[in-house]
Amino acid sequence: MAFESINEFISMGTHGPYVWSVYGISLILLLGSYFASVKAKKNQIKRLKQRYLREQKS
Amino acid sequence: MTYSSFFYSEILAIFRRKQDAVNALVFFLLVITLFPLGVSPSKEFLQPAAGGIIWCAVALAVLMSVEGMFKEDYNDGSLEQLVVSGLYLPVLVLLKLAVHWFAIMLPLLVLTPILSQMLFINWEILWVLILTLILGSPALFLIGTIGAALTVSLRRGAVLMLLIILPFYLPVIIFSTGAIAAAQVGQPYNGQLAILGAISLMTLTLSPIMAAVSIKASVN
Amino acid sequence: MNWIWFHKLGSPKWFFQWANKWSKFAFVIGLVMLVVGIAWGLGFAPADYQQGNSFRIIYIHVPSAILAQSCYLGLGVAGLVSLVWRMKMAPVFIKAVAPLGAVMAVIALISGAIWGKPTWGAWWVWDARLTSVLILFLLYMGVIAIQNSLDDMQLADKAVAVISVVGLINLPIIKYSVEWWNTLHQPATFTITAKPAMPMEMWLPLLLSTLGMYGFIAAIAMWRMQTEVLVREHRSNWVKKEILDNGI
Amino acid sequence: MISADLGKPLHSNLDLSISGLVIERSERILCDNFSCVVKAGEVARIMGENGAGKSTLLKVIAGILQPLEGQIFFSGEDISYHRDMLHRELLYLGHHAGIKAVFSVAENLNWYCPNQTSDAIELALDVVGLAGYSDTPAHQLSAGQQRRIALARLWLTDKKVWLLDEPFTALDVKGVAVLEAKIKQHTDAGGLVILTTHQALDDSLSVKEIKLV
Repeated sequence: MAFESINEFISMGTHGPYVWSVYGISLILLLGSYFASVKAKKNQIKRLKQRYLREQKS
Repeated sequence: MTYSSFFYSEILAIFRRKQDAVNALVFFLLVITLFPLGVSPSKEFLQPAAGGIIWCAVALAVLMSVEGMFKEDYNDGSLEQLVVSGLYLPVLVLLKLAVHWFAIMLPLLVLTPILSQMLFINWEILWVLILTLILGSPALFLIGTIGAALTVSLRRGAVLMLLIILPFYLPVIIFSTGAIAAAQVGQPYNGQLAILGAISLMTLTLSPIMAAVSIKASVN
Repeated sequence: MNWIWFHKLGSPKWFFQWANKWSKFAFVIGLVMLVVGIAWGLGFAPADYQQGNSFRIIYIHVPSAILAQSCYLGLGVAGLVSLVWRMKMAPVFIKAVAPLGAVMAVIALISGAIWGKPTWGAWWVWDARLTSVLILFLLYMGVIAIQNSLDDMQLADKAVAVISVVGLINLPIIKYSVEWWNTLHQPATFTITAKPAMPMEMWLPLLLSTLGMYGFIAAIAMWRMQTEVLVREHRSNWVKKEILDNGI
Repeated sequence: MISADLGKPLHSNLDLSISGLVIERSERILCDNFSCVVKAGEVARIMGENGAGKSTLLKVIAGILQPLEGQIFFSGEDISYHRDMLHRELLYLGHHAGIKAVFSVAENLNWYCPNQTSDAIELALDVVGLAGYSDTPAHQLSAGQQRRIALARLWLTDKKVWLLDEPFTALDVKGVAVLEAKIKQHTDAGGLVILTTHQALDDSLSVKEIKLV
């Protein structure tokens, strides 16, 4: 571990706000891409399923 | 239809639509006027910035005029006729571009000496400016054609075309203004001119083909 | 050389089933490497002797910058494949990957700007690397804009393919011109990432997080491509069978 | 060009055959597994409801649109991807017939048919009912008159394959008869015509009907 304590790890010298804001923003963007893509796939499958079932009935 | 009859008809069409070329020139002048009025009319600002101002104005004016290059042909169906003419489409694109280049760039080159006085460019530097315009502007037209061909079927394609094409103009603008800046401080500028020529030659081989692909995809 | 895999890749059905198998694998491996690499970089790698702890931003900045460029390279190659071989999956790839590349460019830009503050004392410096990522971002926005503006799918596919190919050829020129421009305007600036001989403890986590980012993005890209395949092939029997039988 | 020496028209063996064509337009299948053969000397009339894809089929044959699947052969050669061979022999008149508004009537024809004398052009304009208009700018003419400029090309061309989208719409009864006579003359000389029309065609033409469903 490059840091002596948890507090030091969080403050990162004086650079804590910079480092943590970068990782925070990146995390949000990456998670956003992940969830958006997974949800789009699920929705498309659901839409097609409903459509195929409707076609089968008629 | 033959290559020569197409070429002749393009010249005729440009001649009949003189106002389009005039519009491009007026637009060019307007963009240049924005800088002294918007930033500063002082010689200290304008002299070093002149190359960049003129080149940005040229890039925008060329984009504006190239954008409408296929619009009318698309609307009246002659673009379809070009596709089925049995002639090689990239060559037709190139002929059309050559006519447009002359119609826009010749008056613009005539205008530059006057403008260079208004922007305090020395006579020795003017020569470099004109060289960069001659060597670099073909690339602007050639790259712009691709965007024009892609967006021709859109009613409001101008902004979209600006968005996709302008980034590709950056190298031309960088090396042109670089050559002018180098000349202004008395450094050699042959390298930049050579790169400009190389970029124009490279786009000359690539973009007629890409524009032809885009035209074929757009007419339907 | 056996080219069968190349032709298979062109088949939406084959791709869909292949991605079903491998996407989760890529995702898990990628995520583990990314987390390990970043945790290592944040907690265990030594601080930079010049920049101190702000240097730890590199473990997200460089992977995203590399991914932004790799995605664009992929776009260009896919554009070429789409124009020359008219392969069905190539436009699907472009459509799925372009927004991911844009996100990567945004992360690289934001992290670069925030890193710039403690390093240069300014949020933004017209440094060659940041400027070319900015242009890369604009190129992505162009691809996305034209994709979304053209309603006719065939035309949109052709258009993004053309723009990607033109971009692929232009990217080196743009990069070179920006670097040349940068040296002209800012001789000998202190660039944030170009460091001579990074020590192993700094370099290994960077490698890990970069590879992890590749896996992570590859998995998301596969899911997005699958979605797009489902949209485009919804009339074909295999999609119907896949959805009704397997309930994916 | 009709060669007098041989005593028969050139390209008399020319034919256009379509096999297994599938055309998709905006998420809709217009043509499913469509096949047909049109030989030299034949007039093929594409039949179908409004919106059945008649114009689209013409565009696909002309190579303006790409089919989803299927092949097109021209005189036995597969031209599915490269239409150059067909284009050398093709005259296509679509909905918008490619008449430039800023050109005069004669200039419009000069552009498409550069090898014709001005007398020939005057004659062609006379036939389509535009006598005396040759110096009038096209934008001063009505839409129907503009279409007739394009039709005048039929009298000025030596192309063998004609694809005509609704060629009769802008014509009066007399004009229709004149055009039908021209089409007959063309097919008799070994030409090939594919057209769409709402009108019943004259009995003297050997019309082959192609149904689109």
